[in-house]
Amino acid sequence: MKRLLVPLCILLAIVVATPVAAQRKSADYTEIYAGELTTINYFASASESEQIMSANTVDNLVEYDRYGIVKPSLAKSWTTSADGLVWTFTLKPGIKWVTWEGKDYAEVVAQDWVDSAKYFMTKANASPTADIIYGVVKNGEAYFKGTVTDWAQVGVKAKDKYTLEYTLEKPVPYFLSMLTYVSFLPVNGKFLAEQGAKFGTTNKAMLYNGAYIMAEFEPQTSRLLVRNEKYWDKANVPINRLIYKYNKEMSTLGPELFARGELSYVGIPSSIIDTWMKDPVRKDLVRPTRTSAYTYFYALNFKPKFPAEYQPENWALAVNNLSFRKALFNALDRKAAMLTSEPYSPDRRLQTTVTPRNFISAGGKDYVDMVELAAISKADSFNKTAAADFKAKAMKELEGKVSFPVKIPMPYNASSVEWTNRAQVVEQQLETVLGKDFIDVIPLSFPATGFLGATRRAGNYAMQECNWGPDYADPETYTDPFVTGSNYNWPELAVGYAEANGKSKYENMVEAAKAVTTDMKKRYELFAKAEAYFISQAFVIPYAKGGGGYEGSKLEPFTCPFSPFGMSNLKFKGQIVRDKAYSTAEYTKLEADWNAERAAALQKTK
Amino acid sequence: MSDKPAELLEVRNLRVDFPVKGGLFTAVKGVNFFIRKGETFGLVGESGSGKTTIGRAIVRIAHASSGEILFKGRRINGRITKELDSEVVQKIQMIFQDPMASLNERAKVDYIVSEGIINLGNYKGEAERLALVQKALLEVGLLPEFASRFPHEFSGGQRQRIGIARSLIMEPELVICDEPISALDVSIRAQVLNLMSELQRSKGLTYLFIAHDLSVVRFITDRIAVINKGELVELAETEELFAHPLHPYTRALLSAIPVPDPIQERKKKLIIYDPACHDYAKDKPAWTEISDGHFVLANGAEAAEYRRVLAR
Amino acid sequence: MADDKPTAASETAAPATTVAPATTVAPATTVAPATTVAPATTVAPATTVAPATTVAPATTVALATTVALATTVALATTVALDPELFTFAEFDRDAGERIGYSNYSYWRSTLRMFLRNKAALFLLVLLSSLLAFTFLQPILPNQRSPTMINLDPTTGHQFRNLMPSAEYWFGTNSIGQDLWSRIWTGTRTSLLIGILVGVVEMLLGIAFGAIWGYVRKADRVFTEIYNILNNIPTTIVLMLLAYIMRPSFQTMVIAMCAAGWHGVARFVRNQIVIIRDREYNLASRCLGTPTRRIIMKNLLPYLVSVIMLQTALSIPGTIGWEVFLTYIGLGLPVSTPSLGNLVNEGRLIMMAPELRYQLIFPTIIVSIITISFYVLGNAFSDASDPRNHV
Amino acid sequence: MFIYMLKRLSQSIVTLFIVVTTVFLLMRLLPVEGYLGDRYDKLSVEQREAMLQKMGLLDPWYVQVGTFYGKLAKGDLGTSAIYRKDVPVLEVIAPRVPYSVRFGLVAMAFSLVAGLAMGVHMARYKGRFWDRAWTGYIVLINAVPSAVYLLFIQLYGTDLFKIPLLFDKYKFSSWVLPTISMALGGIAGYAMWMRRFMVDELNKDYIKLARAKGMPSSAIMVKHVMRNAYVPMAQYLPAAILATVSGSIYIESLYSIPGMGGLLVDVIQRQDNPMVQALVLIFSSVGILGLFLGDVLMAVFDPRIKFVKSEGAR
Repeated sequence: MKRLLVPLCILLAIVVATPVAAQRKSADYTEIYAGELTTINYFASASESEQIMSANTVDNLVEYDRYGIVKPSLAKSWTTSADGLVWTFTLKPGIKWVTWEGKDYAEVVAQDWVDSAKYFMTKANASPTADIIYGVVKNGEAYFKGTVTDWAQVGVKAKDKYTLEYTLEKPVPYFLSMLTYVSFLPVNGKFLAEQGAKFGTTNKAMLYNGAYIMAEFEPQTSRLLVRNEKYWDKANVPINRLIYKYNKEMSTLGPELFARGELSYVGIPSSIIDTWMKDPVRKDLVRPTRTSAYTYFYALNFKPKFPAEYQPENWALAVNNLSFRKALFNALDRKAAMLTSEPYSPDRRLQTTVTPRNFISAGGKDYVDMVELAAISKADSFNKTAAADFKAKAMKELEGKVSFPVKIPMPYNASSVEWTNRAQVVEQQLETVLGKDFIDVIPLSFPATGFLGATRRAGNYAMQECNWGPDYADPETYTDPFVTGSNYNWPELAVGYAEANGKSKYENMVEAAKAVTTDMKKRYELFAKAEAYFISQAFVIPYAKGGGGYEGSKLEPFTCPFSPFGMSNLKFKGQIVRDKAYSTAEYTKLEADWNAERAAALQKTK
Repeated sequence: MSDKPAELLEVRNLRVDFPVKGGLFTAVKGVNFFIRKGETFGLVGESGSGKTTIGRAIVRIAHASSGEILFKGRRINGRITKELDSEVVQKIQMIFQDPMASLNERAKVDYIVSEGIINLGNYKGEAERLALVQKALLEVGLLPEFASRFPHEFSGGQRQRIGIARSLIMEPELVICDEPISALDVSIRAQVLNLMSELQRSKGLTYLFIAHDLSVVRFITDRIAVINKGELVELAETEELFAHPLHPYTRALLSAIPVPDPIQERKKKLIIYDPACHDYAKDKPAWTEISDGHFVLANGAEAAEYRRVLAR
Repeated sequence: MADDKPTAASETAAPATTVAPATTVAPATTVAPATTVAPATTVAPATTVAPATTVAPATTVALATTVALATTVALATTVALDPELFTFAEFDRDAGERIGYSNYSYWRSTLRMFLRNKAALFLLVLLSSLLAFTFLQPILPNQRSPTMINLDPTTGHQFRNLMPSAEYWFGTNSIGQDLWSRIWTGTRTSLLIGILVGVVEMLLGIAFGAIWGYVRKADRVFTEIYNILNNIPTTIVLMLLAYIMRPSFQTMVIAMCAAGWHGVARFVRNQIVIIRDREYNLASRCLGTPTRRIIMKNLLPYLVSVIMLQTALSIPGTIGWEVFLTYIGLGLPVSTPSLGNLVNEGRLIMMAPELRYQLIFPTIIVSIITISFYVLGNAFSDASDPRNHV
Repeated sequence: MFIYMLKRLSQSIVTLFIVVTTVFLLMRLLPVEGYLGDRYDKLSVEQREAMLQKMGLLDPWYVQVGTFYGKLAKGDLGTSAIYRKDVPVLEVIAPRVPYSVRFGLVAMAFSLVAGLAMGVHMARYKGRFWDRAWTGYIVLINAVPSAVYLLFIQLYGTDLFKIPLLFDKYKFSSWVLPTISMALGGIAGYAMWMRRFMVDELNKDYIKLARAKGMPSSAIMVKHVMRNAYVPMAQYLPAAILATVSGSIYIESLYSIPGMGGLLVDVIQRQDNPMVQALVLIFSSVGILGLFLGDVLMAVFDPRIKFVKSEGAR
């Protein structure tokens, strides 16, 4: 009897632990892709398309749920020291590293994070994401630069087999969110040493502890991910196989393949969306794509370095006049510009703030609804009369100093059709509102090769569409492009904003916000104040968020782990593939449900 | 020898090599002869024997690898002065084998004929040039107004005459005639030959007449050299050569001449030249003068034998 | 009489009447063509050709025909039977030479041969009107700017993807620009690129190819340089140039010339090698003609036809290249309409049947241009070969 | 002959050396940020330095060239830097070659047979219906941008024959359309060339003589005309065959064929130096080898060449 009891108990425990819905049924997932992975080695990957493999094959200490709330993954629990500097994680025991054939290799232990951290922080390994980890861990940067050579002094330690301790350089309130990024993935040190330079170059040169195992990897042909049968959270992985087929003409052939039923997912280029929307059958195959937390804005350059023929001094004088900036700010019709990439519902990508909505919240309030930022985020700044007023004001104030029309060189990347179109639209739109007697927008085409180096980074523009993506869950991440040391638009050089300490008013506001590390609400409000001030002074013209567009998809939306950054939303965990595509109507309803549920879930955490 | 005219051209140990894939091909292997002023010197051999190459070496379109070519006693191959160069360009002219190929189809006769004097620039004004062209054309029996036409409007014979006019206008002393009639219709060969000998008489020209056929040269040449595989095998005055061919190769060539009598022709015994008849294993052959002005390529034994034959 | 140099073919026939009697006795030894036409008196019954004395025989310049005509005229213009006609003619060699008289002009014959080719003529007219129209179009009334974005007055937003209509003859593109004017502007751009590139490549190609082909000592060096240039991937050169100079019309022209001239040079060189050892060149060398003049006078005139053909082909070739460059992302910026980026833009929406008008119009223009240049090039190449003039 | 071949071979190697070195240096003229990718703005100065160091881009150029040739001498072409990070270059390239070669060879054989047949057919019916019909085909193929008609063939072809849109190496049916697509241009080219050659040749006197002798025209074609066609063919064939390794950029992209088409363009755009170097090395060797083999074959096949040489007509 006793002998029976133990297994019975275990069985019972499993049944209880598994959600009642048990495993939902799902078809296999098939997708075609145009750009081959350059690597599946997470020490070397820098782009989302590469990290999508790591996200699904290797788990982190923590992960996000479908509402964007942090929950344990490989860590069972964690504690923080009172000063916020020491984070101690207790690991789940019995998690296994498996090989590409699904065979056990070793157990996942605390040392795996130490080995990984050491690899990242070794300069010779030239990892493009090393800064994320060495920037926060104690002595990390010093070790990377070689000023500290003793690894023992770096703040990553395995206290015992299942206890991992991070010591930080200074308090980082958003440290947990960083842990979902590739830079904090574990690695089996022995395996890494064995593989050497070959680590992550093929599916066989990798170990897996995540939801999927990469069973096949034939570059520029196909790759196949199968469910990891030893995965700790297997019950939440309904899709059995992820099948990727390579096709370089994806944008042309993909929609056709999807319509023929050969794919589970495809992006629908904006150029043919009209056709699909008009087709009675295909209309129901299309749904909007989720937006991302990338932010797009038109930067006004305070350090113009463009050729003399475009009169950089003239621009410098004009851009330092608030009325001139405001005239541009109020004259830009975001919607007209957005029609070049999102012809059907341009509004859902538009934004009037730099930080997008749904990025972060505190006390149940979204960041963009806090303090002064709320007014900005709710109203469209496009206003012809205001623009005309500011134009008149600017012309009066600048009379005799600036020669009108002010030449505004606006570079764009010629290899992007949408961007090229947008440049033409924006030129015409601004010139129509403000008049050619005031401004002369000059779109300049540059090749994709060295585009940013030739334009923005060199200061070779007056006004340019720029973008920025967040690195961690804190509004601070969106201030990075605008503070001293960055190479976006050098707002610190704007005349008349310096305060007593020599720094600009905006930078002092940001510093003040950064100093608050415990009261998140207070911290976010201070950042919101700073951002509102920055926008109200028209240093940049916020434009849109990333993502969006349309897709054909049989993947159930809003069920994957959600977070506006890191790798969580690249995971297939929790999703199902059904046998028909989701229509826009279904999507819209699910989106509304999700927003409501999320609000409730966020409320609950506070 | 003293009563004979002076030597106009002398060729000494001329050797011409061509680069071919995998090395050098020697087209002319050490050839010696001279041409007297005013005579017609025949150079006869099969195709591929190097006769054309000798002609081209003299006008310097083929590069002499070694040896000397002397014109009026001055060396004209290798590096020479500019003055000598332009003198040689003027004094030595060439008439080509194929009248269809030797005229520039895209130029008018006027240009073709006056090309040489344009290069030399030895005339005053356009009028004089035209006059010279017209004179040259008249001399070869062509109408002066032909100057404004293109070569493809002419027949083979006319074209060859244009070619001759092109040489004549330079007032040359030596003309290399590279099989000038072999590409012509039989009916007009005589016409061209007559024209050439007429011109020789009136202008005191010297000809080096290259041919592959002994029968033609018999009637126009004063002396004949026979060439085989880049080497001269025999050289003699025309009648002497026909009367006493010594070298087996010459005899073979002579035997190949058709006789205009069918019965004779049928009886005629063809001699086939076989290089194996020479025994050059020990005694190398040399260019030997067997009798006055009659040279043969022979080794000691052969030379003795030839002398005996001649004496008989 | 013979001293005259009549200029038109019509006039040549007239003096021929006096010389005519000689034709019948043309000695067999003289002009070969004349001998063959000697019995051409049989052609004479075609007496209706008589008016040809006044009308230029537009279609023929050939030697033989002129001879035939001369004969014809001789017989036709004789009204009464003159017993003198039935006496034996004297053999007169000069006269025999003289009947071979023609007034041949190379370029006029070329033109005439060319005009005889009806298909080529049609395409020439088509192409010229196309060319003329691309330049005329902007100054016609009611034309829109090719880059202006047309807005819907009711919504204030772009007229996207409008089908061809009375208002927008070729429809609009995805941002509401008028395709009619874009296509003509694009045709102008592309033709200009094509012609510029074709001509520059040809000039460079001829200059280098001629030296390469004719000057033996240069052959080694040039071949080596060619092998090197030919093996450096064009993409690298184009990318570097685009990076240094930004994508633009000039960049495109320079890049294409940089990528293509050595091919033309090799082509010219091969042609020259074929003809450089012909006897007439040896003759020129014997006469001491300097190399430069041999190339100019002896070699290049022979290449006129192939060079023209090659240039004609390189123009549509350049447009094809432009399409390809746009495909790999090195083309002109979309703000400069060209056939290349119109086709490429159209290609992206090929999957949408009702938007295919955006692809079909530029494709048709590209095809017309290609076919025209191809046929014209061939026709001209045939016409410019004097062997075809007879 | 042997010495000649050796000489030519050594000359080819010098050419190859110059080409590879030039390409090596040209690639380094491209902006360095291209090597660092999208993350550039987020990288610290040290990281940029470390990454460039790893790619060996921080040394002076002559050191880089030296390192490259030093490794090459040991048979090491290096590892891909961007395209497939850290994977040995040859491992990236090798699996692709067979696809391109297989498609290329089959397409070439097909276009040769079909093109020559078409050319002969045209020459035979010169000026008549078939001549015009095929000319129409040739003109169309040359006139319509291939980017356009290839896609149409794929879309409607797969629909018509009910075969998969993309290439699947296990299904024979999926080999057919890409092969035909690849051959279309070649057919037009060979047909045009063959027609012109035949027409020229048919106008020659010896053919007229053969006809006058009463030789059947099929025999004339086979014995005289065709035989003369071999010689120039022999010269171009090796280069054409070897060129198949480079693959077809459009068609391979459209059908997802994992061949070499576009690989070079790809790696140039992504500034993957070791890959560019290796590919240039391969393609140039192949190109130069093609020329070399062409010359050798020409010398072997063409009796006239030897004849001309011994005549000394140069």
